[in-house]
Amino acid sequence: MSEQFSRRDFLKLAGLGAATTAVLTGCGPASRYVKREPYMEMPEYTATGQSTYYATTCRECAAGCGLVVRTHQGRAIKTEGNANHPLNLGKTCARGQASLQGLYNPDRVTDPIKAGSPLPMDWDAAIQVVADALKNNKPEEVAFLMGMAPDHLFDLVSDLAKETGMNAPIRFGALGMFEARATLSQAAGNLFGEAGLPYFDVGGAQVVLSFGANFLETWLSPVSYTRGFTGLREAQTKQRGTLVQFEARMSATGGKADEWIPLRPGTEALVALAIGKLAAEIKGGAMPRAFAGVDVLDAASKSGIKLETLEHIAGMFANSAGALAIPGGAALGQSNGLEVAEAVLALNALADNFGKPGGMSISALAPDQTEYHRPASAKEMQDFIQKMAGGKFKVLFVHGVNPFFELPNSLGFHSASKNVAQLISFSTFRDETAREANYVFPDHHGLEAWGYQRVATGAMQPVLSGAQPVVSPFYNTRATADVMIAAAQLAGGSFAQALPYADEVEFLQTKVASLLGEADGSFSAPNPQTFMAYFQQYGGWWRNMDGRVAPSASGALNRSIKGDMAEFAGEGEFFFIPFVSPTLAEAGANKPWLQELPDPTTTVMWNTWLEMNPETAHELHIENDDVVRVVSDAGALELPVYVYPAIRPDTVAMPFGQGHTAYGRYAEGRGVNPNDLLGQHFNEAGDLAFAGMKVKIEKTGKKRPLSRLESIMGVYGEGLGEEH
Amino acid sequence: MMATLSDLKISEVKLSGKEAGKWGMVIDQDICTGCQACVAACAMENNISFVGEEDAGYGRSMHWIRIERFWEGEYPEVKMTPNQPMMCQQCGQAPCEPVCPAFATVHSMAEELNLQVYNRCVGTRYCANNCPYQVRSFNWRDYERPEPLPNQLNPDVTVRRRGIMEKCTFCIQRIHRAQDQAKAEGREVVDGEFTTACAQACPASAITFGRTDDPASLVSQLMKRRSHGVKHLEELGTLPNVTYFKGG
Amino acid sequence: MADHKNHAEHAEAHLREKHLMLDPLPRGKMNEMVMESMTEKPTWKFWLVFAVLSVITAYGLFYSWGVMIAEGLGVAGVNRPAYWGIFLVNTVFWIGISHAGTFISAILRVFKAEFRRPFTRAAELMTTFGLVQAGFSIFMHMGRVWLSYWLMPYPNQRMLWPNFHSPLSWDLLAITTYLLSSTMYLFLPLIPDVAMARDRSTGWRKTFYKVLALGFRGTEGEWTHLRNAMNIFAFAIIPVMFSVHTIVSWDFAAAMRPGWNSTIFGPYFVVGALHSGMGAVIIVLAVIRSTMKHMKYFIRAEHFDAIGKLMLIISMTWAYFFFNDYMVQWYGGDKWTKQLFHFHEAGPLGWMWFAMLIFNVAIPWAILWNPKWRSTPWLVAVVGIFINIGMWFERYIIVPISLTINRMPFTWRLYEPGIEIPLGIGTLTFFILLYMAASKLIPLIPVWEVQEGQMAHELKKFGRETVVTVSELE
Amino acid sequence: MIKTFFDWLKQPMGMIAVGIAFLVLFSVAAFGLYQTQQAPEQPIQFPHKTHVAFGIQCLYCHPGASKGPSAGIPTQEKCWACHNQIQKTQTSALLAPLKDAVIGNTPIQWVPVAIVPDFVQFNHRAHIAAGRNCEECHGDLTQMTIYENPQVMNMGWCLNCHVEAAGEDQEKLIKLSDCGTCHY
Repeated sequence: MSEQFSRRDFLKLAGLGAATTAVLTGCGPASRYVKREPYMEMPEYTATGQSTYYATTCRECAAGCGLVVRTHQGRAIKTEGNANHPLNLGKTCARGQASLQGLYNPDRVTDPIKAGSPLPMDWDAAIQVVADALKNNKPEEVAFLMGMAPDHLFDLVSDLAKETGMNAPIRFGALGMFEARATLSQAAGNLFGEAGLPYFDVGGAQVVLSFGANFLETWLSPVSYTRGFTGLREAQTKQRGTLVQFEARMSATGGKADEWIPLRPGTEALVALAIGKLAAEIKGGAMPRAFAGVDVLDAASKSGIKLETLEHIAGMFANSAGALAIPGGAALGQSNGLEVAEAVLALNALADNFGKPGGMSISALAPDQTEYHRPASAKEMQDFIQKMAGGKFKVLFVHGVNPFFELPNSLGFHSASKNVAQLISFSTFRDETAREANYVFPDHHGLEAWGYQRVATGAMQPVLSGAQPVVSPFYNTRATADVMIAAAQLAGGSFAQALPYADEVEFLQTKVASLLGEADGSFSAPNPQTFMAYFQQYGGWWRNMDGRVAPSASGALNRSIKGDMAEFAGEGEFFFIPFVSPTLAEAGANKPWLQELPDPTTTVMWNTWLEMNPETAHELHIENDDVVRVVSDAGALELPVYVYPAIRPDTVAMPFGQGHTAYGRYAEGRGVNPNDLLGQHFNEAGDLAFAGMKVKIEKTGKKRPLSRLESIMGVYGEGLGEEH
Repeated sequence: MMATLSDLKISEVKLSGKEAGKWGMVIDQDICTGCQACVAACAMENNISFVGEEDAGYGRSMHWIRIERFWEGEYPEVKMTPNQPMMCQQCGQAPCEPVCPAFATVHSMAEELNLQVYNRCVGTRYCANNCPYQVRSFNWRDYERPEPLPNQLNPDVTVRRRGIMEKCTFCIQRIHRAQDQAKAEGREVVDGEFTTACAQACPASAITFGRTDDPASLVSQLMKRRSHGVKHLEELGTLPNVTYFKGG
Repeated sequence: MADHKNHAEHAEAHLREKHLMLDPLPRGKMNEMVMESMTEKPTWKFWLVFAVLSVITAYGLFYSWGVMIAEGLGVAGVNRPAYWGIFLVNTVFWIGISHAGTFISAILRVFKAEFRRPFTRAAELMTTFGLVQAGFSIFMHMGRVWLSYWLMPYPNQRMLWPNFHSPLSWDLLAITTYLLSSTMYLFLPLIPDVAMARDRSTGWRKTFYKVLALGFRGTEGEWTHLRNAMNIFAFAIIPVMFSVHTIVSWDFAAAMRPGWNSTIFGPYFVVGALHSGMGAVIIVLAVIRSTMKHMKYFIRAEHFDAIGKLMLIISMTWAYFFFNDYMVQWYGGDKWTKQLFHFHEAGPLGWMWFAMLIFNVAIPWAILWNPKWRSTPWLVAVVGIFINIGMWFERYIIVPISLTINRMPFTWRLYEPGIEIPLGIGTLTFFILLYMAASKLIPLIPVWEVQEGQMAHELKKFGRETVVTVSELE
Repeated sequence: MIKTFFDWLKQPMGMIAVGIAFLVLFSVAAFGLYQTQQAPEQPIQFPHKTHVAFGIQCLYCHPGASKGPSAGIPTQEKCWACHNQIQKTQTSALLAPLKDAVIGNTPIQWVPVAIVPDFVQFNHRAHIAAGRNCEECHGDLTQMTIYENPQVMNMGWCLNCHVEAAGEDQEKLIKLSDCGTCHY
């Protein structure tokens, strides 16, 4: 008996001993030490434990801010603004900060892929596919769809198209669609005879009337415009400037306005003309033709703005030495968007601020640019899609844009893409386009890539922003420019002639070298190689001169501008305003930290919401987090409600940025995409009338708590108990 | 020979909180647009974890800086109050410090900041309760950063794990880097030579950071030029080092 | 005459039936009874309850804690701003429970309240076991419990000490002191009883009691020493007891928070602790009286009556302190405190605030004033249950609900408990388990104390009146 | 059963068994403890003393120490620059791993041992700037083959030196004993 005990006892002890050993050696050499691999050869400008900084261009949106990226032993650690870059002067927005989460995103495309094949392709085969696609199809059967940024790849493909008769590349982006860039430039063309992107010097102004322009969020060049806003407010020598925002739903920009005027959607043109008329009366002299036709009382009653308010604003506008009016955002995305833009630009003509500090001008063209290339309008995209649907394209290359997500469903890109024999995506991420494509030949992430980019607006000078890799490519990706050059060489003939370069860098050097010896440059160099080196080092090249053009004011006021109200499509009782999420924008949803940034106005994170006036919600018996069904004539969506105190009772609004069905673990299946509600309605300039819809709201009885940073109790007093 | 605690003779005068402080921040709420660039910059610089939808909505987000906004009035006279970035106010007499039983939340005599010594933290969360500004965030879990996201981690900042309190440090790693660089070059740190991640990113330049004990520095100039600066909850005697300018 | 005599006899019989002290049994018999209550073979019911509680404890306390250590506190419901949740509620609650033991046995002993004699042990056990649960609760609450030894002052190469400014450091020291001293105070009066048990048992029990009895044989010298030690401890432990809960209250009162920063918190917490503690004692007495053999002899209605009176007084005192605290803070006029008070009463958990007042004040006052109801064990036990729920609510209102409201309205958020619930239930079941085990291992009735009391009490006749006399023993 | 076990423990055999059990426990624990103190295995048995004896300065191979936080491990290029010209490199078995690594263009997986945990922000440059010599912390490399820490690099060791370095200078003491100097 006792022997048995002892044996069992010993076994137990031995077990205990083994456990002790395991625990103790858990802190042993194996776990305490890590392996460290030295460089086999120390790269240039690298020293152990020290950071290296590279200047490049931010590719998160098309604005083209200059970045300086801190790298440490071959890893990118932090992005900062390039303090010398004329566009952003060392500042960045949240998206620029989070671009590293794109670079090191866990859901990137790691290798070239052929749809349906489990194994990755090799790059030689991939280039062969591209070469075959170029060579084996008629030139007009090959199309290239690109992102909004007018960059080196656009030039390269344009060159290729010019030489071979291929379709000229078409650029599109949801941001451009929601900014209504085509409307802006066409209005400028109509009024001043030359299409161009207007530049508004907010910083120098005294009174700024913004008709829906969300210039502090995503509009055109938010970092630059935010700097302008600082100038408006933090007046060093002059008075603190005033911002008046006309919009039906308070945007983050509206939240900063001194006066927020919630006008009835669709009456922006009317209101702008009425203010023009009142201001012209105050200024005296002949009534300009542009404003003559408007009935101020009618405008006040239709827009829901008190006459006194209009008079007071007109007074401010007329009496200010630095009056400025900005058209933008949802105001332009209506059936009468072009009129709105013209009416508002006419206000600037009345203020006679063209080309003056605090006034309006036409943006400087980039150094090597002869005319303004605007991205395609929705109407042009519709034509493009019709061609696709009609089988006109055998090959469609897609780069820098995610049309399956960014284009409204109703335009039919999805079904039209079925009629394209070969859809080739160059997407860096596993987005919707990459999922639908026949081939994905992943481009480098922007921080791994060479390039340059024209700054379309926001800087005073003409700027060509330079990009260079800050880290070596993390995955088996290849620059699309390199792929195209190699494929063109392989295809031979006119293709090879069009792109006679060894690689992307040589192409860049050739292009950039054309600036060598130009006057007023930010730097000069004795030879192309040095020039290229400086170009990368400084993060671009710009002229040390004000490149903005003052339009002629003469014609602007003498055109009659119709002041019709916008027409709205759909049966519903609510105006519908989709707006671009200031933190996510069109491509931020896959970056976890951008998802976790609270929206500036609602503080919601990780989701989409429908903004609704408290009164309306009360009438409909809807509470926060109640899921409602929003029905338009183009589709329906279900999403939770955010009871938002600063929106008209007859209006609902919703951010664009979520609702991905692919695009990685952080984006997929999260929220909804307001594009699904948008129908084929355009304004006269061909931009989508995205705010020209009416929707119905139906209750579903479901609840989906929104994740918000703010406290509903503390901010809205909800849940604290009855009145206190 | 091991030194003992009594060897550390730090004079009593130095121990008491000074009014002026050393590092300070000035925030102009009138021009803060609430764009969240500072929040993103802070997260990128300081290796802050993201926590996901559920935890973020349950008051567990790890933001070291948050932008508060309230509403005044009702539609149509509704106004959004000026955006108010809240981060650790680096109090001269911080309520968080005396309550930590482990000296994990401790005052830096050298930099006159509130330090959070991550590895000393045992997670009682008393400091966070006692912080009147509610700017401390606790690592409720080991929040996941799937590969290759960890590649962007800043080597100058400790990566925190579960059970540890953390908060804004005024980018002390940048302070040290600048001091080290200046020392190596045999000079003093120059005002504006470096700044915090939030101030560096801020597109509106609403955040300014620098030495408040140097009358020539930009922050001191701003505080002097605009006398209506507010220090939050100053009445509690916390001697905060962040000054806010509310309106025009 | 006969009538008178009859009447007197009747009165005497009545007194004897009513008062344990006047109803002596032979020593041997009484020892036998206590031994039997302890050593009787547990019924299947006992084992069933024991098994169920063990499973709940294993899951609720140990497994859940393991999960929480491995996953982090995210599995609990704590958030910003309610950084402390049910963990601290339970800590304060259990420390409160532990107070009754010392109160009964030390204060009543010092003041020579004779009714205390049969249940000092039961109360002291509660102190020790309650403190164990409090310890569990506070260690659970720590984010990195594996480093909790850093809170202990010990010389180390880092030249670091714990921060003696922090109320949590005082708390740790106070609780440790209280746990050690209350355990010793539990042990001292236990010695004669285990010595008795040693002499009356065989086998492993004998070995067990032999170790515990420390060779006590009941000589005059031993008794003198023991009495001296007990006297010193009884006096010394009273300030310790008061200080412990005062210090616990300082965790809150020293914090710069609306609703917490109150000077009255010290005595308010002590009274609150006694309130829940007495409630818990009465529940325990009712349970052991009805489940254990021979206990009806030792624990009688008179004891419920006596404790009932105490409970009534404590309830009144608690109400006084509550009102005091509320009023002083309300008149302070701080806007956040006002907001907080409004939230207490009208917020989503406002019912809890009203329930607290009903359970802690209304119910005890309604029932305990009546001597008849006060002498009904089950009824007093039910009041005890209400008081304990009410006092738990009180701590819940002070910790997570008060934490909801702070000076930064942007961060206000409700607290929803998560894994705290199994953990809290685990501490409760573990407490019961320890008690059940103790009831089978050590004499729950301090026999020597009862016998001593019975020796001292005598019924004497002065003329026709029967009078109870108590002789001074020491 | 329990009783018999206890009884058995009292007998000599039982006592011996208890003794052995304790011995086993202790030795296992000691072995575990010993394990934690073992130097890790290095890919190359690098003889520091040989290199120092040739008069090579520390900073030649570890130049990071004077420039920044990390001293660094020399690149293979740097090793090869000398070793390429040494006949023995081609023949010695001990040097085979170096040759293989350079020819195969694979990094040598060194295991650094003079390390501080992640939560300590150590900077070599500041220490060198303060006039410390390498051997004050790293020991006499003329006597070492594979590097071993001459002492435990813990906080007490750091702080001891910091306090001594400060001496009577209050400012310096405050800076050098500040938690934020190393922990952030």
